[in-house]
Amino acid sequence: MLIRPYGDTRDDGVIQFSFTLPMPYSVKAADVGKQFLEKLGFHTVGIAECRAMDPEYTFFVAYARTDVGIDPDEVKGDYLEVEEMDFAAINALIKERLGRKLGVVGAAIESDAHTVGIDAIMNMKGFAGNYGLERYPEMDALNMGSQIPCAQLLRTALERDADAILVSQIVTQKNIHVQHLTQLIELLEAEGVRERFVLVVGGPRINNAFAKELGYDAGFGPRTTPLEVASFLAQEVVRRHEEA
Amino acid sequence: MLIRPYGDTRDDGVIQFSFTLPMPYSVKAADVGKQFLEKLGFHTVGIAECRAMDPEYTFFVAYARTDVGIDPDEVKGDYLEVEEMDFAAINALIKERLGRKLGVVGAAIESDAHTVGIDAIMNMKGFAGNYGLERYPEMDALNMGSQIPCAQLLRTALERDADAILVSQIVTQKNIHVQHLTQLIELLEAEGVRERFVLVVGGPRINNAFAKELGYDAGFGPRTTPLEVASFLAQEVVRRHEEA
Amino acid sequence: MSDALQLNGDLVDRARAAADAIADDIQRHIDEHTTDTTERASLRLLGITGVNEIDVPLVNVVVEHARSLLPSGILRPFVDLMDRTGRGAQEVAEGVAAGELTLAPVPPERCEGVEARAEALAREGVARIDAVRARRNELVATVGEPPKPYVYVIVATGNIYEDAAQAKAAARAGADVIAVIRTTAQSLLDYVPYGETTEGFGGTYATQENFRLMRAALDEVGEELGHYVRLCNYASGLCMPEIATMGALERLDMMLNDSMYGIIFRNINMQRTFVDQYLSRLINARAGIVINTGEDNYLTTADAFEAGHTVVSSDFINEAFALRANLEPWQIGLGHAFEIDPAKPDQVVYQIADAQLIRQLFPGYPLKYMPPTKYMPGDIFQGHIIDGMFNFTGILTGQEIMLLGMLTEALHTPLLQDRYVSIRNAKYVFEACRHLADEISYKPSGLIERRADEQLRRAVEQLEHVRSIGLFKALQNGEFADVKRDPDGGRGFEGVIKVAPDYFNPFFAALREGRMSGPPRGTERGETTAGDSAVAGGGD
Amino acid sequence: MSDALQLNGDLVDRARAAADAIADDIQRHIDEHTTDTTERASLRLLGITGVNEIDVPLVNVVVEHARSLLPSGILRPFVDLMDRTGRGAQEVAEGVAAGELTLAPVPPERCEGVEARAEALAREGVARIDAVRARRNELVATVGEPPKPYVYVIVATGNIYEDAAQAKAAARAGADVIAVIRTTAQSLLDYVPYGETTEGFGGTYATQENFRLMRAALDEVGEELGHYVRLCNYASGLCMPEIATMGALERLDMMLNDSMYGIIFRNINMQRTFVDQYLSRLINARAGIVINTGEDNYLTTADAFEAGHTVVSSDFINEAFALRANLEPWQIGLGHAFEIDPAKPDQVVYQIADAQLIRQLFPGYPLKYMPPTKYMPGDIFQGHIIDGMFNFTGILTGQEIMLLGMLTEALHTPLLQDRYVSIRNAKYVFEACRHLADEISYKPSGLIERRADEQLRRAVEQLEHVRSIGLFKALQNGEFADVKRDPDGGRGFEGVIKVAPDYFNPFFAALREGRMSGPPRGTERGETTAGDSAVAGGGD
Ligand code: B12
Ligand code: B12
Ligand SMILES: Cc1ncc(COP(=O)(O)O)c(C=O)c1O
Ligand SMILES: Cc1ncc(COP(=O)(O)O)c(C=O)c1O
Repeated sequence: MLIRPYGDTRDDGVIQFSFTLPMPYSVKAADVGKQFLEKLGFHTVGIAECRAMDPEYTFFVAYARTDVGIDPDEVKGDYLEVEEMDFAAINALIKERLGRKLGVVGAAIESDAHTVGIDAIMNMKGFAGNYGLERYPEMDALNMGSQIPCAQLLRTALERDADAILVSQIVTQKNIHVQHLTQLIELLEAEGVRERFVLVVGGPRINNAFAKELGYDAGFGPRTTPLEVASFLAQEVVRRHEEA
Repeated sequence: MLIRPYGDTRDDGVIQFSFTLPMPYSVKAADVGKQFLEKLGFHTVGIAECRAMDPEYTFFVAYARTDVGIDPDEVKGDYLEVEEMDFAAINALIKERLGRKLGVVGAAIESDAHTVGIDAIMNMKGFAGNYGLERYPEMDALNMGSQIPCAQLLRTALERDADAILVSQIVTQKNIHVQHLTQLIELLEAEGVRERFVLVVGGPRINNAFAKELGYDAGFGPRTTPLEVASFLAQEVVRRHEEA
Repeated sequence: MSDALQLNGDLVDRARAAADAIADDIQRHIDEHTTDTTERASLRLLGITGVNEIDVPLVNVVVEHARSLLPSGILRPFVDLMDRTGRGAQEVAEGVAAGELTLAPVPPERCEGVEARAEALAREGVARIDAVRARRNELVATVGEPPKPYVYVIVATGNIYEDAAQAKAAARAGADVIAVIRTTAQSLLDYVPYGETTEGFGGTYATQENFRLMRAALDEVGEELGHYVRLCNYASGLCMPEIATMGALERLDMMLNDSMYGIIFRNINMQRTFVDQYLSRLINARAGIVINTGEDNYLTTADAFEAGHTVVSSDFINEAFALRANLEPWQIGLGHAFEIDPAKPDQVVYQIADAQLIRQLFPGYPLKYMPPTKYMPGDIFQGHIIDGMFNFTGILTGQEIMLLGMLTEALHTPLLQDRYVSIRNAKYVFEACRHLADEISYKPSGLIERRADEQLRRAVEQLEHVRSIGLFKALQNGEFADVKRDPDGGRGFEGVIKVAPDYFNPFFAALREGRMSGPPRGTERGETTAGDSAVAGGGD
Repeated sequence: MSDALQLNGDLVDRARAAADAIADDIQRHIDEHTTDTTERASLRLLGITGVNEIDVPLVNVVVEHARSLLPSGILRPFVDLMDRTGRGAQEVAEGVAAGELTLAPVPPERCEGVEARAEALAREGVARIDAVRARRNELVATVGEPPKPYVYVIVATGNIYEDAAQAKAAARAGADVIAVIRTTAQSLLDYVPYGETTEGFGGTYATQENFRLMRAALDEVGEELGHYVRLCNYASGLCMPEIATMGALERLDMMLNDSMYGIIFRNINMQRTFVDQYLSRLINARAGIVINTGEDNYLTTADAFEAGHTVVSSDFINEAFALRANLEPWQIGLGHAFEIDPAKPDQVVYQIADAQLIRQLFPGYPLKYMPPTKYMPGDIFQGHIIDGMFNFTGILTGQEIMLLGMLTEALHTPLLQDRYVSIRNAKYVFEACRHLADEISYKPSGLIERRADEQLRRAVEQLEHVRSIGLFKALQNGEFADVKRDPDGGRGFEGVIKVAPDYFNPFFAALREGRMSGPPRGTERGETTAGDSAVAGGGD
């Protein structure tokens, strides 16, 4: 079933907008804003605010309606469906079915210096009240921190014979993260070791579908908890181990 | 020249959106929002917020880009170009060129009880530091107040042989103002007195083009000052007087 | 913080004395008059409902039919006709509407019996109200209470089903009180529309069926959330006591009920309004409903900085009328507002002074604090911040009923998401600043204390002046909200009737008799929604 | 409000004593070392600029070329070469770069003469800085000063021309300080890029030409607005003294300059950073530049509620280092931040305590107050309100440099309109609450005073502990920001050089000699933009 935005009345299609046009404010500025939104396909445009921000720019706040709808059932994607387990169950799974510690190496790579995200997943104290991977007795987790070159990350993962590599990418401006993430994949492939690792990426602008596209095994977005990641890693590593 | 919204970089086309979709939040909700904006013709969609507002509704905040531009020079409209005069000049104009007091009757019509707007224009104390029409010695201004039926307004205007009728319309929901404003025009026409009056409407959702479409002589929007209105009235009534 | 400002106790006493005298004076007028809607409300209290074939409510038909009998009250002849026909109230009303039955003066010999039966019926009517109140008490006790201040938002789609859906969403987002705004001109109708409605603009018709539908929706969501969700509607208008009756029967929890709002803002005749508000408030009092007064409105037409004291004096007047109508302090939600121009330097400092003054003048009263409206800009981001400072002032000064400002106030009645973001705004500010009031004190004789003192002084002056000229005259002079009204002008004047010496209406006594007292009590439940950590949102 | 909280003066004295001892200890290390960038900066102060054919700055080429001479300082051999060739500094550097000229140790007999000439050249170099400072004083005196607090916003497009356009728009909207954020990894470059740049991500390259372009843009808009608009950039990183030199010459007004930020957040070697910060601060001091320290960053990795005291102790340490580098209190913009989780009950109450404490501990210092960042949500409306409460806390506690929070903090570097709405937010809150601080006092021994006292106590404990183990060790333990660093690890360690007994660098003395004192003074101009009344916007 098609649905449309719900403002005041179901299906009214109301959307709120704000934007800046690089033009001086004038008596007709509001009409420019209105006709612009009409050109974009909206109707019943109400310009709520239209104000000179500066002699060269005009700021707009508007409400308008669309007749376009979307059917949520037709939106299909590569969503990660992890069966979330608890701390004890994860450790038990690794112990019983893998039979050794699960090795994890993580880092914020290349120019990215944001560690709070990867720390939240890996460090002892964890995040949102649940422990980080370092606390799992059945994991051997190393958080390398920030600005780690891809080559160094790989070297460490190989040295430690890790099962999984966790990468954090927070800065996404000018798609710098795509560049870094691709660089890592290419390195792994060039070295012929891509298949040796469960490769995971996370960050506020990451999702699973995007991660898959880039060649990663999974992607985690904002508000990820260590438990989700640990559940995924344990299940995936055990699965691969048993398949092999 | 075509211009596009200016977010971070000139011509990047960035627009901010917020809207509510009538669907439960789920892991794919962000994708539904993203694909919806793509269906509307936007690209580089970033879903900033996607949160259950309720089991049935999901709230979105997003940024996305458009490639559509608009040429402000091609936006033409029926803008009111009033040469703004000062208090003394307006009175002088009326005195010298009309030779009698300029009669004005104003009201918020029909179900509309909002008088602050019309009071700002007409009452002694005025608005934003400039006097209302009642203060002009060369005007004979009557503010009838709120909820005045069209018929009563017309009756009063005829009785006082007014030159201008000022109407305020603030409530616009379900286009109730269009209904009221049309009703007044039809009444004036039915009585054959449309041409006797300079007919003006004002309110926060009114502009000149819209007023003209409905058959009014001028329309005034938000932040109108009494001086603008007085300037227009004096010039327009004098013009008609001299043409007649 | 309840005595954070040093106020001059003498001035407070003088204000109350003057307000009392003003109200006593008007009360004499009230006691000497009845109105169409007072009589119609009395019939509704007997249980009469429904409309005729052209949608005129039966109570209007009956009162119209018996116009000549009204000076003595409709109830004596009506109950007499019930007696004579042996039919119930509803059947008699239908009979009258059908033209089958005719109301007639009651001969003296039947009076005593008829009056006794009418008194019994009045007690039954009041008992129905009591049962509803008892049900509220029970629900609050079992479902639980949300923490204060109450978060109050409006719905106004015109369609009661849409309103109900939106009200539920708002409650889930953290609203504690839902007010259904009436459609634009309803308050000027001299009857109450009937049945469920799905159209209206700027609001939804207030009908008994709509009340019932919304009540059911809120009970459902209250159960789900673990705290009682309150319902509010508007009594003020041409049918105050009738709507109050409907509210009492359908378990509304709050009603906008002002002794002067209709006069000033709806140009309803003042003689009419004072009479109407009296019965409507007696009913609200009985029903355990909290009233909200409308002083905030003054500051939309008059300047909030200059005329702030008129809010204070009007609050004293509304209090005096409310106490005369048997309302208990916990039921008297006096109104005030955050309407000083945000461009005024130190706006928030002055708003704190005003709000704190009113808080201290009316301890124990559930003050209703209205958000900025008149100066709200089209720039919703800026509006949202002004609302944030309103929320701050509210929590700092201990207001109990916070009407939330909407970032789109200048634009449209609230969208679903407008309420959501406003509630998030309020919940954050309330939690983040909850105990700030306990931590600070105001500098003696500082700007805040001086402003409060000046407001109080000016209010006393105004009240004593109004006492000397009488309230009718003051309204005529435009002393409230800069709006002038004629005692014989405005709508509904034709419905004001001087009562005859034998005027009879047992409800006035029945409503006062043996009433319950005190607010409903429940344990504080419902956690705050601010609890969900706001860590970096997003993800696409 | 400057002494609104009762603080324990003993604790304050103990904190300063410990910080002094900590800084003295490190100062010994500083005095015994030089670094590549210290030597390069000295060359820049002589007037050397430009790059070779592969874009390596000449100063880098020269220092690299003379690596073996560095323990005695580059200046003696360099000036000697100038003497010997009779060429100017720039020409000599070019000659060295071209491989034409070679630096060599100066034989003892020439030393005295060379040193005297080097001292004269150093005085000339410093005079150029003084001239720039005098120009600032003159401009501020003629153009005027904006009112406090300063509204500080960032630009970060990567393109200096785009940055300039946006900076002007921001200034017109009310910004008083414009900071140009450096491109993401610049602080890890061991050289300063050259020339104007139009590409960078997450920020724009800090180059001398970019500084100049932005300075010109801001002077232009300042003239237009009638108040001086300040320019800020970042010194911390691998080239602190060099960037400080560029800032001094291009009339920057503020620089982010922290004695430990590079160590903790950029993993720059600590031995290097302490040496670098010293010369960079001496230069900032001479240039009349206000430094901003980076304690706010601690609260992005450590929890603001738990670790708030580390900000306090670090502020004492930064103060001690700053005073040792000749900075005057009005130049020391100590950093702190509003980073307690907004979901924490009474968040604002605690933030007030923390901010007021720092205000009182450092009277006369232009505190730099950082907005919420880590907990900013994707919901921009909610984020805007959190920023509003930050603005409120800032004005209430008398902060002087307010970095404005952006409603899109969780999403992207600010859009043009993000700055605009944030500035409107701040201007409104500042004006609306401007004198609230004068009106209130804090309850003795209340939540606020107790929190402040506890923070101070914990800071003293930490400082005394750091004094006992030494700052190097404390950094190794991760005692600031939960980040651990190795004294011999991190970037730039290879550029730390133990000085020989004959180390010679006349700038250290020249920078201290006969300096001007005090801030620039101008009459407060520029009205507030909150002045435009916010009456109902809209119109379509
Ligand atoms: C803290 C912070 C910093 C700190 C970082 C300290 C540190 N050691 O981490 C400092 C001050 C150093 C910093 C610097 C910069 N920052 Co910064 N910073 C932030 C800030 C405020 C908070 C990030 C954060 O800690 N969030 C909290 C954590 C818990 O959330 P999270 O990272 O999303 O992580 C969660 C999930 O995403 C996921 N996750 C994340 N990683 C991983 C990895 C795996 C394997 C998995 C499974 C899950 C996962 O799980 C986590 C828990 O749920 C954000 C703004 C914001 N509010 O988001 C800006 C922000 C990220 N920074 C930004 C920028 C531009 C910079 C600079 C480049 C600015 C500059 N030019 O100087 C610098 C340079 C940094 C660099 N070289 O990378 C921009 C990025 C814009 C963009 N989209 O590209 C932001 C968005 C601010 C802004 N609006 O401009 N920053
Ligand atoms: C004050 C107010 C009231 C007061 C009015 C008191 C009074 N005597 O005026 C009271 C409390 C009574 C009221 C009631 C209602 N209100 Co009302 N009210 C407002 C409010 C807060 C401010 C309006 C105002 O005074 N603005 C200040 C003046 C100076 O601005 P202005 O009107 O735009 O006037 C300027 C220009 O437009 C122009 N102008 C205006 N008229 C004219 C005429 C001429 C001839 C000219 C030349 C120029 C001109 O010049 C003026 C000066 O620059 C607005 C929200 C807002 N912030 O705008 C809601 C608002 C207008 N109200 C609204 C509603 C829905 C109602 C009710 C219907 C609610 C209800 N169901 O009960 C009722 C019923 C009113 C009715 N029957 O009309 C909605 C309208 C939604 C819509 N777009 O349709 C608004 C937008 C609030 C909202 N967000 O829901 N309201
Ligand atoms: C006390 C009071 N009654 C009633 C109303 C609403 O009345 P109406 O339905 O006439 O708009 C208001 C609105 O502000 C009010 O304050
Ligand atoms: C003191 C200090 N210096 C420098 C920076 C920026 O450094 P970089 O350019 O390395 O991101 C910051 C950023 O927060 C800072 O606080």
